[in-house]
Amino acid sequence: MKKAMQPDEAAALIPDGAVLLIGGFMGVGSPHRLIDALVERGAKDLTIVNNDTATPEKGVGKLVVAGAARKVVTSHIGLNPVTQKKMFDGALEVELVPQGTLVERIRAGGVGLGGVLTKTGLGTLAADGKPTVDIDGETWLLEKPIRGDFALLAAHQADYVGNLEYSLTAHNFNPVMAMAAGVVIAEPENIVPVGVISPDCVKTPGVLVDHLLARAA
Amino acid sequence: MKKAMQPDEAAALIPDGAVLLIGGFMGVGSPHRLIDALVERGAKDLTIVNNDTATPEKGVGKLVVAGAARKVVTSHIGLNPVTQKKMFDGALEVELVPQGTLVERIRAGGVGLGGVLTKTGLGTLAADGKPTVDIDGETWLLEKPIRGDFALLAAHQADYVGNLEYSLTAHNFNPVMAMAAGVVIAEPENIVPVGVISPDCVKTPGVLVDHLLARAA
Amino acid sequence: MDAKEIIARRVAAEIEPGTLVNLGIGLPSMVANYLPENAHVFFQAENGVVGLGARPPEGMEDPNLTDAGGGFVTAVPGAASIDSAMSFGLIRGGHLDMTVLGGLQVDAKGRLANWIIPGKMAPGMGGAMDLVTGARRVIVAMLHTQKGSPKIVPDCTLPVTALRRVDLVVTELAVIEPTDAGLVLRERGPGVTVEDIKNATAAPLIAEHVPPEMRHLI
Amino acid sequence: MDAKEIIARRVAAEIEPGTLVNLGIGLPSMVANYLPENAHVFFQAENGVVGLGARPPEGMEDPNLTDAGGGFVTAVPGAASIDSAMSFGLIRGGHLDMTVLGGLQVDAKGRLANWIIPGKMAPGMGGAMDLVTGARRVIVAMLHTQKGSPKIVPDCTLPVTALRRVDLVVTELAVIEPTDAGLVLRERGPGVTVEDIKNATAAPLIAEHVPPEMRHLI
Repeated sequence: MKKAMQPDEAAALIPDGAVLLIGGFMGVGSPHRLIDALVERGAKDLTIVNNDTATPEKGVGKLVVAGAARKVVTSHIGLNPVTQKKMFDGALEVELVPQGTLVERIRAGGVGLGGVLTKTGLGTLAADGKPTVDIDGETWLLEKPIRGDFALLAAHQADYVGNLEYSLTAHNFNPVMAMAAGVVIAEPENIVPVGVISPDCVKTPGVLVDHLLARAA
Repeated sequence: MKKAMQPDEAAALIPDGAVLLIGGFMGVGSPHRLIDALVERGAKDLTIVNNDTATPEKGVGKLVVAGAARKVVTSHIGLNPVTQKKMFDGALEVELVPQGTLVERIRAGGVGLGGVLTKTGLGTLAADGKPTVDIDGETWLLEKPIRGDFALLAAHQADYVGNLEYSLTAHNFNPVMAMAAGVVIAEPENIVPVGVISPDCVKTPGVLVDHLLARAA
Repeated sequence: MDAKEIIARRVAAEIEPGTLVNLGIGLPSMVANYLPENAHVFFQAENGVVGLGARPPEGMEDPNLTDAGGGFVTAVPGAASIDSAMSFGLIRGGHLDMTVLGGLQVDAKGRLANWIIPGKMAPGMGGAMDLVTGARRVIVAMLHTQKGSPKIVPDCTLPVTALRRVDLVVTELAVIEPTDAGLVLRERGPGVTVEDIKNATAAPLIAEHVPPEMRHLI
Repeated sequence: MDAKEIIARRVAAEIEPGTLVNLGIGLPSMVANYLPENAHVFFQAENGVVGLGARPPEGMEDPNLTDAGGGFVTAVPGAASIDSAMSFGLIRGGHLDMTVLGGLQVDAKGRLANWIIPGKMAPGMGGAMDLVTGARRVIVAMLHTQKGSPKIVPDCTLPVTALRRVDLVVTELAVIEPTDAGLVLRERGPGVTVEDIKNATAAPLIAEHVPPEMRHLI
C-alpha cells in the first residue's frame, strides 16, 4: 500500500540534473500537477524524454519555457516555438528521435533488451552516427535503450497498490515509461480502494509504481 | 464487421504445412475448439509455435498426439511425454526457446523489428549457432523474429469488429500472437454487439483479427 | 473547389473499405470529410486510438480523447485505445494499410522530405519516419508548389523522411505515381493541361499520352 | 519437519515485505505456505498474474486463472493480469525482486542447471533462463542430494540454465552462498554437522568457523 503524496512532496524527490521520462502526447496524458510543481520548485538541468514538447503553455512545454531542461529527447517540437528557439540559440540540446523508435527504446530499457533493431530512420539524419546490424542480408538500424531516473506518469485511475488504468488517447507513452525508470511517480485522476479495479483492467501493475499523487483537491 | 464461423470452416482455411502460432499456457487460453477441428480434419506437417505442448489430452498436446505437427517451437514440453518421446524418436522436430525470448521473437515479428537482443540464454545450449551483438562492450544474443501463416487465439470476449478482451492468466501469448500472423483467427468465449466493449478494455484491436469463431452452441 | 479540397477528395477515392488508415495532421486530415457513408474504414490516430471519430459537439469534448494534432475527437463504435508501443507496432509491423502525409518535397525517386528545414524550422519527424517506412501504402497529399516553387524536384534538397519510395503523390494539379522508371503522370487536375503540370514540376514527368482528369471528384 | 518443509520455511525467511517474487513449480511453490500474515508480498505467476493467491475452494475454480504449473489459483486484492510480454518484461527488466527455483545441479561457480538431462529428459527451460538471468535475486531451493549423489558439484555436468551466479542455495542440510571465493557455508540444517554437509557435497565448501543452525524455522 502506498500513501498518496502532494505534488510539492513529489517534486522534492526529484533532484536537479535528473533524467525524467514524462508521459503525454501534446500534453494529453501528461502529469500536469507534477510538472507545475517542478516548475514551482525551480528544477534545473533536467533531461526530459517525452513524445513532444507540447506548447509553451502546456505539459512538458512549461518545463522548457521555465528553463528547467538542459536536454530533451523527443520526436516532435513543432508546436512549441520556445523549444525551437532555444535549440537554434544553443540553449537547449534537442535529440530528435522517430516516435516509434522512441517508444521502443524506452520499452527496451524497461524490459531488459539490449537495443532496438528497426528500419525506421535508415538512410536519414536520424541514423547519423548510429550502428547498423546485418541480419540475413538485411540492414537494420540499432537504436539503444533509454531509461530514466524517474518516470512521471498520468493515469486515469489508480488503487493504493499503485495499479494504473489509462483512458483513451491518454495512454500514449505512460504504460511503457512505467517500466523504464528507477523511481516511478504516477498522477492519477482518481484513486480507489485496493480490490476495486479488476485485474484485467490494470495496464500497469502496482509493483512498478513507487509513489502516487493524491487526487486534486 | 465479421461473420462468425464454425470450427470446421476455420480449420478448412488452414492448409497442411502451415506455420501456426497458437495461444495458451498449459492449455489455459488455448483455442480448444479450433484445435479439435484441426485434429478432426487430419491436419498434417504443421509447424506449431506455442509456449508449451501442454498435456497429451489438452490444448496443443492433442495436435502433437494426433501427429499433426512436423515441428514445434516452444519453451516447455515437460508435461507432455508424447512430445518428448516423438522428439527422442526423431518423429518430431522440437526447437526449445526460452519463454521470454519466444514471446519477444513473436512480438518482433509482429511489430516490424529485426530481432531481439537479450542476455537470456547467453552461454547456454539455447545460444548454440546464434549470432551475438556487442553494444558498448556488452554482449547480447541476437534472436530472430517469428511470424506465422496463421495465429489461432483464444479470447474471453469479442465484438463483431474483432476487438478482443482476455481474462486473467488466459492472456499469455494471445495478444502478442495477434500481431504476428498473416491470418488471425480468434475463438472467443462470448461475442457482443459492436460498441459494447469500451475502447479501454480492448487488448487486441479488431483490425488485427481476420476471422471469429461463433460461440459454442 | 479550392486546391486543398481537390486533393482531399481525390485521396479519399484511394481508400478501400475495411482498411486501417492513418491521416497526417493538416491537409491529410481533411480526407476523412470526403468518404462515403459506410466506408467501413478505421482511422488510426497514432497518439492512441483505432477508430477515430469526428469532432464532438461543443461542450462534449473529452480531454483524454484527441487526434495527433491535439484536436478533440470522438471514437466510433468498435474503437480501441492503444498505447504508443501498440500504435507504432501497428505502423511498423505492416498492419496499417495506408498513410496519407503532407510533404515539403518529393523527388524523382519518389522519396519524401517532410520533417525539417535545417537551420530554419525543425518540427521533428514525430511519427512520419515510421509511417513512411512501415505503412503498406504511402500517399503524399500536398500543394503542387510552395509560393510558386515546385515541390516535386529531381533530388530532395531537404533531409528525406525515409528511403522508401512513396506510392502516390496527389496535388491539386496532378496524380503522380513514382515507379522504377521515374514519376509517371496518371491524372490531371480539373481543367489542367500536361503543360501546366510540367511547368510547375522540377522533376522529369513521364506522360506517354494525355492522362485523364481526376476521377471521383463529385 | 521433512526435508522439503525445512527448505521451504528457510527460503520463506529470505522474502522481504513489499517485494515481487516468482516461485518455481514444485518445491519452490511450497514457500508461499510459510510466509507470515500481512507479508505484503506479491507473487508473480509467469503465465500471467501479479498477485497470485491460494488455491480456491472446491467448485470455485476459474479455468482462466491458474499458476505456471496449471493448478487452479486465486488472485489477491490488487492483483493484475499480465500477458507473456509484460510478464517477461518484468522478469528480464529487473523488476522481479526474487525468484526461487528448483535445481538439478549447482556448481562451485554458483551456476545452476535445471532444465535438461540430454538424451534422457528434456522438459525445456520454460521461463527458467529468463528468471535466472533477470531476477534481482536468485535462490535455488532443492534437496541436497539426488538418490544419494551430491547435486552441488565442482562443475555442472548438465547444461547450465544461465552463466549468472545464483545468490543463495537452500537445501535441507545447508544454506550456501556462492561468492567470488567459492561456495560459502552460511548455515547448517537442524541437527546437521559441517562434516555431514561436506560429505554430501561434491564441490569445495568454505566454512571458516562452524556456521549457525538455520534461522527462522519456527
